[in-house]
Amino acid sequence: MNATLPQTETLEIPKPPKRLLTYFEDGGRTVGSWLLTTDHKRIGILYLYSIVAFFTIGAIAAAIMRLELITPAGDLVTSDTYNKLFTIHGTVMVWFFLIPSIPSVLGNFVVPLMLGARDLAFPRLNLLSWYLFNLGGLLALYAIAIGGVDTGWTFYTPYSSTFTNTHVVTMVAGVFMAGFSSILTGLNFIVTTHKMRAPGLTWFRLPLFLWSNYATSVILVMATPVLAMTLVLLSIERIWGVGVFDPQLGGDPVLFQHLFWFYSHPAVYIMILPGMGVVSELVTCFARKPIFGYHFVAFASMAIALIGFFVWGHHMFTSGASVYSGLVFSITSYLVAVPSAIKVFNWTMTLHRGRIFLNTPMLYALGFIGLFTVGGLTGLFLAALALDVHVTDTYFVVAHFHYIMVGGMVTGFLGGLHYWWPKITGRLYPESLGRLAALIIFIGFNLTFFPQYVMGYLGMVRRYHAYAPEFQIYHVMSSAGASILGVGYLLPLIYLIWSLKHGKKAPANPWNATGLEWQTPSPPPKHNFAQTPIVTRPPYQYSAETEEHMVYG
Amino acid sequence: MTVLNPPIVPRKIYGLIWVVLLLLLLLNWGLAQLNLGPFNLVATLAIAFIQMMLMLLYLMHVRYNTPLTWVFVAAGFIWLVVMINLSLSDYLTRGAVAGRFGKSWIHETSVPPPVYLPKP
Amino acid sequence: MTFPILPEQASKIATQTDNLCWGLVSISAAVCLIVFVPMIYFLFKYRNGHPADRSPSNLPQTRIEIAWTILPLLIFMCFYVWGAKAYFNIERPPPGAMEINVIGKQWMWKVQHPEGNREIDELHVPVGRIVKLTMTSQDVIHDFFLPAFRTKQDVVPGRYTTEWFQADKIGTYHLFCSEYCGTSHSHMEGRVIVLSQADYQAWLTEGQPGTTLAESGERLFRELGCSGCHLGQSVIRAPPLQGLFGKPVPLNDGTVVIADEGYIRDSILLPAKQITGGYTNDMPSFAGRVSEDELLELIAYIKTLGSQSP
Amino acid sequence: MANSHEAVAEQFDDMPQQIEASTLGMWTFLATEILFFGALFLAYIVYRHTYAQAFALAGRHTLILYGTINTALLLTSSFTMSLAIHSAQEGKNKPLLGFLLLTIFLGCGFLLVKGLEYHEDVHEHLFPGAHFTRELPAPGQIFWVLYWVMTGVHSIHLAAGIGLLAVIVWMAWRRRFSSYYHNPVLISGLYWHFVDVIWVWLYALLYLINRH
Ligand code: HEA
Ligand code: HEA
Ligand code: HEC
Ligand code: CUA
Ligand SMILES: [Cu+2]
Repeated sequence: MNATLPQTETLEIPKPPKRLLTYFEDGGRTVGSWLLTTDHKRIGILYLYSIVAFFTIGAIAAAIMRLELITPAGDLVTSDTYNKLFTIHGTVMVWFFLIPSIPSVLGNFVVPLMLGARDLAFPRLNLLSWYLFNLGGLLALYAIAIGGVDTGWTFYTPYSSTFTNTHVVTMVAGVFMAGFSSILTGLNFIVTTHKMRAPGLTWFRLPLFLWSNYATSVILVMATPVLAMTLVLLSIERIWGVGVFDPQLGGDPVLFQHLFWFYSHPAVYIMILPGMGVVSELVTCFARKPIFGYHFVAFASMAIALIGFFVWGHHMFTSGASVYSGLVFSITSYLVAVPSAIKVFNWTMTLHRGRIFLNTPMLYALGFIGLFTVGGLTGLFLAALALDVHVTDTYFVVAHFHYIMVGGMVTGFLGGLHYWWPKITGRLYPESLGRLAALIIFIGFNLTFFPQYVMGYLGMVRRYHAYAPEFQIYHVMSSAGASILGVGYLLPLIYLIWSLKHGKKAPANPWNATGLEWQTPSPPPKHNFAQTPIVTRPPYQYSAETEEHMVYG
Repeated sequence: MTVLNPPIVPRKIYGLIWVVLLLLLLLNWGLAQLNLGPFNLVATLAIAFIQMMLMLLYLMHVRYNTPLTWVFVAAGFIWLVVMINLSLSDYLTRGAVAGRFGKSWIHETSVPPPVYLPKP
Repeated sequence: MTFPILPEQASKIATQTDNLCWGLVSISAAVCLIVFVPMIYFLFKYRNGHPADRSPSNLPQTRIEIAWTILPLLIFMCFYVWGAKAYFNIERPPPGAMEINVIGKQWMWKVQHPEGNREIDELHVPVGRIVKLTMTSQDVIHDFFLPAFRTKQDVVPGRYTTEWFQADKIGTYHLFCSEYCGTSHSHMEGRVIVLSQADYQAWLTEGQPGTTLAESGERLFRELGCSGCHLGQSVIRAPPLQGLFGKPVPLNDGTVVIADEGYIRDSILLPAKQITGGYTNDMPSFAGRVSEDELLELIAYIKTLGSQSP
Repeated sequence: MANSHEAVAEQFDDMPQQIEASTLGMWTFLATEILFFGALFLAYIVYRHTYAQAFALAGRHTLILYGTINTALLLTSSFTMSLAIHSAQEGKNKPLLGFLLLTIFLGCGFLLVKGLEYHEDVHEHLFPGAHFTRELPAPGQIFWVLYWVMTGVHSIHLAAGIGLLAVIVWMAWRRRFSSYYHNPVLISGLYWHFVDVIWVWLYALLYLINRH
């Protein structure tokens, strides 16, 4: 981290003409200088700390749940505790880990760099966004600490509004805050992408990560306010006992579901589009080839973001909503799958005639493609109306979304984190450990979640603390897988921290990649570039034909 | 027109818009007192819409603005329309099912939730 | 530990759903082959250090893109239609169903048979008969899930939803509550016991309480004072209820609705909502005065009112 | 020129970029606001569809006089806000200050009238809950829940607008604006007008429909 340490690396890197202070040094190293920073890179790091903390909490909840589910009887924890555990797990993982994971950590760090900008358009808003996020997180933790919430992450009324006596309002306030933070982050990205591109960086020269980040921001900005208002209505109903959803008072509980999913379905695309963007970067870089079908991949991101708003009713096929609206939402669900298909095919075709380096980030990218495809394909099962009737609210759904969110997005996040780690920290991570961890995660993941498809189809209902004995074998497999997966997640945590001190110093462009973020030293100076770069070429000008030198492999 | 010097809308136009807005308000209020059947609803919403458009186009300068602004303004409304329409695809067909097919056994009943508050 | 692979198929709908599932499994497997096999092949062939032809290929890019946009779309539409057709079979019971009422509450299922038999967390039905459930909830949303019949439906407070199945095989099957409903959600389970026709008759007569559902409803009809208005010579003009059920009713505001369970329910709890054409809003609300069980009894009674005078 | 150049924040290259960015930021924010209120509009539409009669009855209890006065106040405040913008564009600081203060004044007037109206609503047992009036059929209460939430959230927005304008007044007082640089005035104007647009709809939905 400290550039004044004796230089021990063996690699030869061209020295920048004049050494600029890195963003670690410029502005000071005090805690205050971090907590009051408006530097997007530092804020990205702050987010990294926050989401690692929240992931740990969510993961501990998952670990206890998996332990409990080893036996059919509910013996490890009480039913109420179990219900609180999956609520904590779902809420924390979705709003406090996965939604901010790639956009707020990696996006914050690399978006201005990729654009050739000095910072985001509204740096102070960016910092405010981080504070709101943490405030929301603290409220959520407070709700957990004073007894938890047992509604599930979906907060369905009338259970959440009238029947439960847990701390729904506190939790909901926390989610509301985090939502506010999301809106501000999305707004910042949208404006930055429109107005802060370096000279020559036209829309169709944008790296695909920026396209997907832009599409994500559109969702953040247009969907989150609806959730915010829905949560306000829920809280009012809970506090004053009068409301618009409670059947006892004349309301329709299904309306809550419409409003909730109007946000939460698009939100699942918040939880995949950034991962897709990262994978587009990784695949091109480690196949040393321009992406196959750049325009199609770029438009696919926008299409997913837009059509993603038309499909929310597929969570409500058996909710008592109209049969005819089921028809509408089923067909739109199939439509939204088309752009995902386009992406998968284009990534695969990019490998054709490439020069493939199987570095850690690439392993994660390949894992992403595989697991996302499986998760996405099972989404098609769920979108088929008749089949959804059978598998909705079973572990089939649980497996579906973990395949996409954990197998896809978390894998994508890890891939991106490894890829940009040298840029972020100025250090290289240990490559062979990296590859090992990627492999362990892949194996552990499949063992954890594939059995859930089968037991879901057999009729294993989700959110069940105790279950019928015939499902046990699958639960045992799943729990075994989770422990492997847990180890897989611990590894990067350890060696990445280790690399901060002991990792080799990273050159400016360890992967010989083409993005603007690699044209500045690692770690970058405070204002990113010594001079504003001028872009003259489309992205991904790799050539597979020439032998190349990369730090590893 | 440049960003630094957006068009200066003459005060006369602002004044005119203000007068029109107040007249529309008066009209809207007046119409609400009359019984025009279903036309009441149409009139009220139409007047509100016109008022909104006047404010958007002139007071908020959308009329003088770049296509990008138009897109952003339109987006909010388009999304709102999507949300309302697709939700109504549920609410409007819940009752229609029974009516159209003349069968009560189809899943949906025309039943919105009842109210349990005792009447006086 | 047992190692079940597929859930039991106990109805035609189950077969239908499984077929759809297998259809999707096959296409998914095909897609995985199409994507993963080339991918792995490329990974080997073009890995760094391995000699291969890496000159930029001149594939017809746009045509390829269009092909792999249109093709999946077509496949998707096939599954959409397949799923939707099957869905309508699941949602529409064929005519001639025997009707049973289900009331969900935290955390049990209460079942009312028309014959008056009541059970908790168990549902006895005869094999081969179409069974239609009319369901409501006393508190939160529940869901009546019958994996062996591949059907489920949310049970929503404040309204009736329906679900039907036709058991092919005698046996005992799982019943799960599959909408999260609080502490003992996972214990809100039960059994569906499919009996032969004869056994079912025996079971019915054995547990017969002496009054059928409609008879209980008739008693309530008198006790609550409904009969005062709706029978013959009352002061208040109220519509006669004979032959009402299932018929279209013209309302005051000009619309016509079908008098189904939901309509009658609303008429009792929320009389001001739909006022029968030609009448005034004189019926008091019985909200808070009748329980969900009693409502279903009243409805059962009103259903039995043919054209003859009660 | 040199003086206003200092106002360019370090992440921007020049003033046009900064102005475009902040204007676009405000429009994006307003788009989210539409959906924020949109959830309420959806609930309103759904329940008016379901409980047409009850909603018509309940709607007749809103106090149309207050509502109409308030609409007039807000429309006028939009006018004065526009005049403030005009003055800012022409670089006339005094009228700018005057119109801003007038706008704030009208906004406060709105809140005052709204307060009186709320007071009377409560007095007439139109606040949802245990003491809700018995004159209305039960779903009428949903109308009134929506009334309170819609107007309440709107009032909060208006109060925020007043705070925003107060900051602008302060900046104008410190002579921070010129005919060259006055973007904050324009942007807060956008917000102010938007809040008025929302009110125009609330007025139509809550006070006017089925009034006769
Ligand atoms: C990141 C998150 C994410 C993503 C991206 C998706 C993507 C999709 N989801 Fe998923 N979903 C969730 C997260 C996600 N989902 C969550 C969290 C839930 C449950 C919430 C809860 O209840 O708690 C859920 C639930 C859910 C349901 C409701 C289930 C139920 O409760 O009954 C449905 C139903 O239609 C569905 C469908 C889909 C579809 C069609 C896609 C599509 O977008 C997938 C598209 C991708 C592909 C299809 C794969 C690649 C395609 C090819 C390789 C093409 C070739 C294919 C052919 C030619 C066949 N999802
Ligand atoms: C968004 C992100 C996200 C992520 C990253 C995860 C990660 C994981 N989830 Fe999560 N999950 C959700 C989102 C997510 N989940 C949501 C939204 C729900 C629905 C909630 C609801 O119903 O309301 C859900 C529900 C859910 C259920 C269903 C509960 C139920 O319905 O009863 C299960 C059960 O297995 C589960 C398991 C896991 C596991 C094993 C992981 C693993 O990836 C976690 C890996 C980490 C560890 C395993 C911990 C660290 C390891 C150790 C400390 C070593 C020791 C471990 C063991 C001995 C097991 N999740
Ligand atoms: C005070 C008199 C009165 C009592 C008591 C009364 N009703 Fe009614 N009922 C009416 C009137 C008047 C109407 C027609 C107006 C309307 O639809 O609300 C009506 C309508 C109905 C309808 C709709 C009939 C149609 O043709 O559409 C049903 C069903 C019904 N009542 C059932 C009941 C039941 C069950 C009870 C007892 C729990 C009951 N009523 C008690 C006066 C009464
Ligand atoms: Cu009842 Cu779950
Ligand atoms: Cu979805």
